Amino acid sequence: MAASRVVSKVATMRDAIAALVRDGDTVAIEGFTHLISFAAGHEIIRQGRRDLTLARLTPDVIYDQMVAAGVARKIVFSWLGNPGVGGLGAIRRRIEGDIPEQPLEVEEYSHFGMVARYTAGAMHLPFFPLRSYFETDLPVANPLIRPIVSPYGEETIYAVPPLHPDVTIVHAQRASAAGDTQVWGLLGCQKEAAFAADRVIVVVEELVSDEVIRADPNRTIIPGLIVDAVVVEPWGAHPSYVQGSYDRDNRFYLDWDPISRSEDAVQAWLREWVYDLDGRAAYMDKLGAERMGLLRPSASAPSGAVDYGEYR
Amino acid sequence: MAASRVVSKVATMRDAIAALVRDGDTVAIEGFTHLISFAAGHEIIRQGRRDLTLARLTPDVIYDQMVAAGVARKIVFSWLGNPGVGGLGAIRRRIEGDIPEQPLEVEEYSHFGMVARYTAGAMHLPFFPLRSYFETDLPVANPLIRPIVSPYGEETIYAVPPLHPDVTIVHAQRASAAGDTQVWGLLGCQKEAAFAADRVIVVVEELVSDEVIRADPNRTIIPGLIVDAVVVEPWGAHPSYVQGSYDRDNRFYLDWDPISRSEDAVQAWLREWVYDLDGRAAYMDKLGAERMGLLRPSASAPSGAVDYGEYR
Amino acid sequence: MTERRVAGDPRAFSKAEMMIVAAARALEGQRVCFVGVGLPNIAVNLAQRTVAPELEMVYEAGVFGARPARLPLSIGDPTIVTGSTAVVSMLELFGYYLQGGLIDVGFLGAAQIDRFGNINTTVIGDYKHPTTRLPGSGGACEIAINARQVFVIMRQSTRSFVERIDFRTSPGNLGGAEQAERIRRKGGWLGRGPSVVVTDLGIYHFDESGEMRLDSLHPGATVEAVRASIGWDIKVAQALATTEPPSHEELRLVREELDPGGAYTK
Amino acid sequence: MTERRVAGDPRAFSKAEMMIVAAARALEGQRVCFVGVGLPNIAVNLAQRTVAPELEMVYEAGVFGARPARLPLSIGDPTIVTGSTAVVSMLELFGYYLQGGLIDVGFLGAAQIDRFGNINTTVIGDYKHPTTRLPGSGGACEIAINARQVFVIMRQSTRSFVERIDFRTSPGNLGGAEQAERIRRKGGWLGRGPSVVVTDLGIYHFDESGEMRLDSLHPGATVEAVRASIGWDIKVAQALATTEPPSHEELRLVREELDPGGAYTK
Repeated sequence: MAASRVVSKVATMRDAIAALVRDGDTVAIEGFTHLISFAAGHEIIRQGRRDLTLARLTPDVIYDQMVAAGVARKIVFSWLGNPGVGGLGAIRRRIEGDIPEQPLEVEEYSHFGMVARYTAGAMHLPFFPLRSYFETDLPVANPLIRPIVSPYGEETIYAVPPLHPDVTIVHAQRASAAGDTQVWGLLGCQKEAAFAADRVIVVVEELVSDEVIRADPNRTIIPGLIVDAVVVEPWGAHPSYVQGSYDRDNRFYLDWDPISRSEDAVQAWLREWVYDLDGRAAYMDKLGAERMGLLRPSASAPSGAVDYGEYR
Repeated sequence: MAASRVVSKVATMRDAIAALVRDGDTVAIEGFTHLISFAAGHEIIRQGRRDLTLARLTPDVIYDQMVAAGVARKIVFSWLGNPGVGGLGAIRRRIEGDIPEQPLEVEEYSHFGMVARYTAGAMHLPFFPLRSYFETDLPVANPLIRPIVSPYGEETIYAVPPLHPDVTIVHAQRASAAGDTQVWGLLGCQKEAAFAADRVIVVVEELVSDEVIRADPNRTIIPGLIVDAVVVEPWGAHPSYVQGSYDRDNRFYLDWDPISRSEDAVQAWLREWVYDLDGRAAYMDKLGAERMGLLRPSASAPSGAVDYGEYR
Repeated sequence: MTERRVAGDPRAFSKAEMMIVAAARALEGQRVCFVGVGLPNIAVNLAQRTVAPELEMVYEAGVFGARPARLPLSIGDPTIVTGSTAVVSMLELFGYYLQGGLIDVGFLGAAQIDRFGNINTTVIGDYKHPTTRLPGSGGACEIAINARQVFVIMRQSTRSFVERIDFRTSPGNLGGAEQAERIRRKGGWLGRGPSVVVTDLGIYHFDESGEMRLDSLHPGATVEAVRASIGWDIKVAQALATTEPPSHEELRLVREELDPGGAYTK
Repeated sequence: MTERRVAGDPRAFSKAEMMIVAAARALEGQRVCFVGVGLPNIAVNLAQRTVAPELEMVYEAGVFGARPARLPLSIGDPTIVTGSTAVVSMLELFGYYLQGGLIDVGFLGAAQIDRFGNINTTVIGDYKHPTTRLPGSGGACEIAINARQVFVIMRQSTRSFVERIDFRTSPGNLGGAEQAERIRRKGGWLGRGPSVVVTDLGIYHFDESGEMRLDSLHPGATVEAVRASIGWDIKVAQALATTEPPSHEELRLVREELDPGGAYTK
């Protein structure tokens, strides 16, 4: 058969963000604990984007940093915290009105509500139905959570509207130059967030050949068809983690707690770790080989291989 | 940590069908071309079940055989044919009224409609919304396909009701004794059909240890939690196929076409290949080693392994 | 070798071969094609080997980017899986890929079609008491609504090209372009409906009124033969073309690689 | 070694340790537990190592049947993935596992709880102008509705055990058992609501009216201390029990395996 001529989508982080993230966009940097693209968030800060709506189930430290840097006017979320540690000070200060010149709008769901919103977006549905929100104050706080009557038997449940990010950014273990992307470990809702988006940036630990992807098509979560740029950025998820490559840097999350409590400390951190560096490689240099060494898995845990069989 | 004491769910096909499939049940033997449990269908015929409602996207040759054997009073489906070959004579004769003593009720959707029905069942939703059926005669033919108005912006789309099989039967490459089941290749809607069901039978090519499953948790499609019986039945999907193990027996499907056109020929086939045999092993003996040899993949196509990493 | 196909034909190809080749050529320049069961399957596989090497084949069974090493008899064959880009659940295939708007061309077969490209694959006769029970929708209903455009391949006869289809399984241009446009816009459909119909006699497109028009006759076919096998007064293009006959390479691919048994081309 | 926890206490365990141990014990006999963020995480991990070795731990991040080799700090830690039974998308986790009715116990923490077990984790003060912005629902809202029963673990104080919660994030027994039963039945909820609350002072269940009742006091705690840290007139069981103190093995697991840094037990 004829060989397909694949156009490479490989780009630098700087070029990908410059071309694909625009002021006023709704941006989703997704990944539930696993595979959060801190590298992309930092580049958005460096390029000084403004008025973004930041969507994510768990805003996490990356959105605390982005909000502190002034890139956002609104967050859309379901759980606002530093998981296992505490709060996100920069975001809380703006919500609680402590920094009146930087107000931050909030639009709030539950986890399943956010997942359902991305799913409705991916499926081009005008809503997604779910059995959450009964007898809670959430539909009062957010009037976009609405009741819907089943056409079978009068039952009333709830609906959420689709979420269509202008840009979804995901980190992954590997992708081909065409953007076909494979992930193992926690999948979160990256697939749904990517299919729901107008533009998609995939950041990977490793660029692999088309043959590696096609050897195990069941592992592909995002096809190159919907990908606009592939950025190769090893360690781009730190202090989040990549299953099989490096551990979550829990010390970083714990250290963020006191920093986050002080606006000055946050701004100093941003200067030192974002503005004064020109990219992820410099960040990793600064983090240092010793810290990186501590984050390596204690041993390998291979999946084993399966056989798809040739059928000619 | 304490070792978990797993109760084995391994059973013979005869015992599994005897215990879990009852007269009047709604039964879904799912699998889209791939992994269709012909062995379970034949055992249901042998045990003389009656008044079943048979659900499947593509009734395929297995439901033609089961309907001919008189086990069913109704089929629920979206595409009725012998894929790539022609029609299903036994089913057609009963729908077209040629065998008035064995009427067959039909309830008809589209593929996405059937998938959406299983999904609503799996998610315990009273309906699932979709953008099918506009301006077609399907909602007239089947009044269970109903319009639904979006709570956002007045848009009207369609809904289908949940499908909750009493029993879902799926074939898979491998499972543990606890019923944790892994599949590669086409996934169809087996996961949704299993989660939607009250009881689940998994039929596998190979029983594997818990360690094999846990080495690659992203490949698990059905957890043992929802599985009632694990039947180890190599070649149990023939003439359907198992990715990496054996090919689809296209000759069988082609040969079925003339058989299916004659009620006598179908009944003779059932005697020879179902009633007169006591199970799948006898069926494979009769099929013969030469035919089986022709169905082996021409070469292996290994997936490659990935690393999950140990995190202690 | 070609003799066994159309004995005595000097051009040495069958009507079925011409139909498949013409259908494959219609995919030139297309990117993502949803492959229907039957004739579309061989046409799309031929296109990937000729005019559209970058064509991404999507199979409703759950495959994106298939590279079949042989022509799959069924559209759930193992050869569409091995070496493909992605294998996904049918929920994702129909939900994220098709309904999500990623399919450029849905390629369908049909049992009956009308002048506006509305399709029946459900029953001949009354639904409750059919003369002939056909397979039904499968994925056709949602492909017709959600694929950006729809191509159709089918043999033509007065039984298949009819004034009035017995059951509307898959919507085409409904009662005409104006009505169809209004309903598609109001309903938020992503699809623009049927654009090409390829038969064993010729190639049809849809004119401004949404009605089928004969634009090209296959070699050997005549307007009279076309009219004799269509149940309405078919529109014929003023500049009626003649379809380029199959090339040696197209015929070789069909006969040697894709359908050596002649299942599709008999 | 125990000295660093509660200096001078002859029984040598902290209130936090007692709370975690009592919460873990409540899982005896349970099969499938949805593990919430924070204190539930350590309690459920302890239960799997003691009273409930067959407990299937479900993490909202998309893991069924986790076997963490270390206590995960976050509920999306890589150690919950390696060696687990199944890793699935969050759509499947929340849709098929939780909303589908497969969760026996949803184990939650809370910032505020009322006498009927209704929970607030969203804001203190007015929603639009909060005094304190809390994390919000996460998965708690749907866990409270869809898990067959709900266990709660939290420290008690007059700020957390309140007459009136500021925001209802997760429904408990609403305004009482009768109303809650009616609404659950009418709405087709699978969950029967809250059944156990474990604090640093004692263990509570819900009586026939759906109201919280103190059933067991932890060693060293008094009814007076309980009353002083609850914002309503708490019901106390006639046969008030005393919680069995942590065993040596329970303490060893908490201190050496699960929380050597004392993050949960300070």
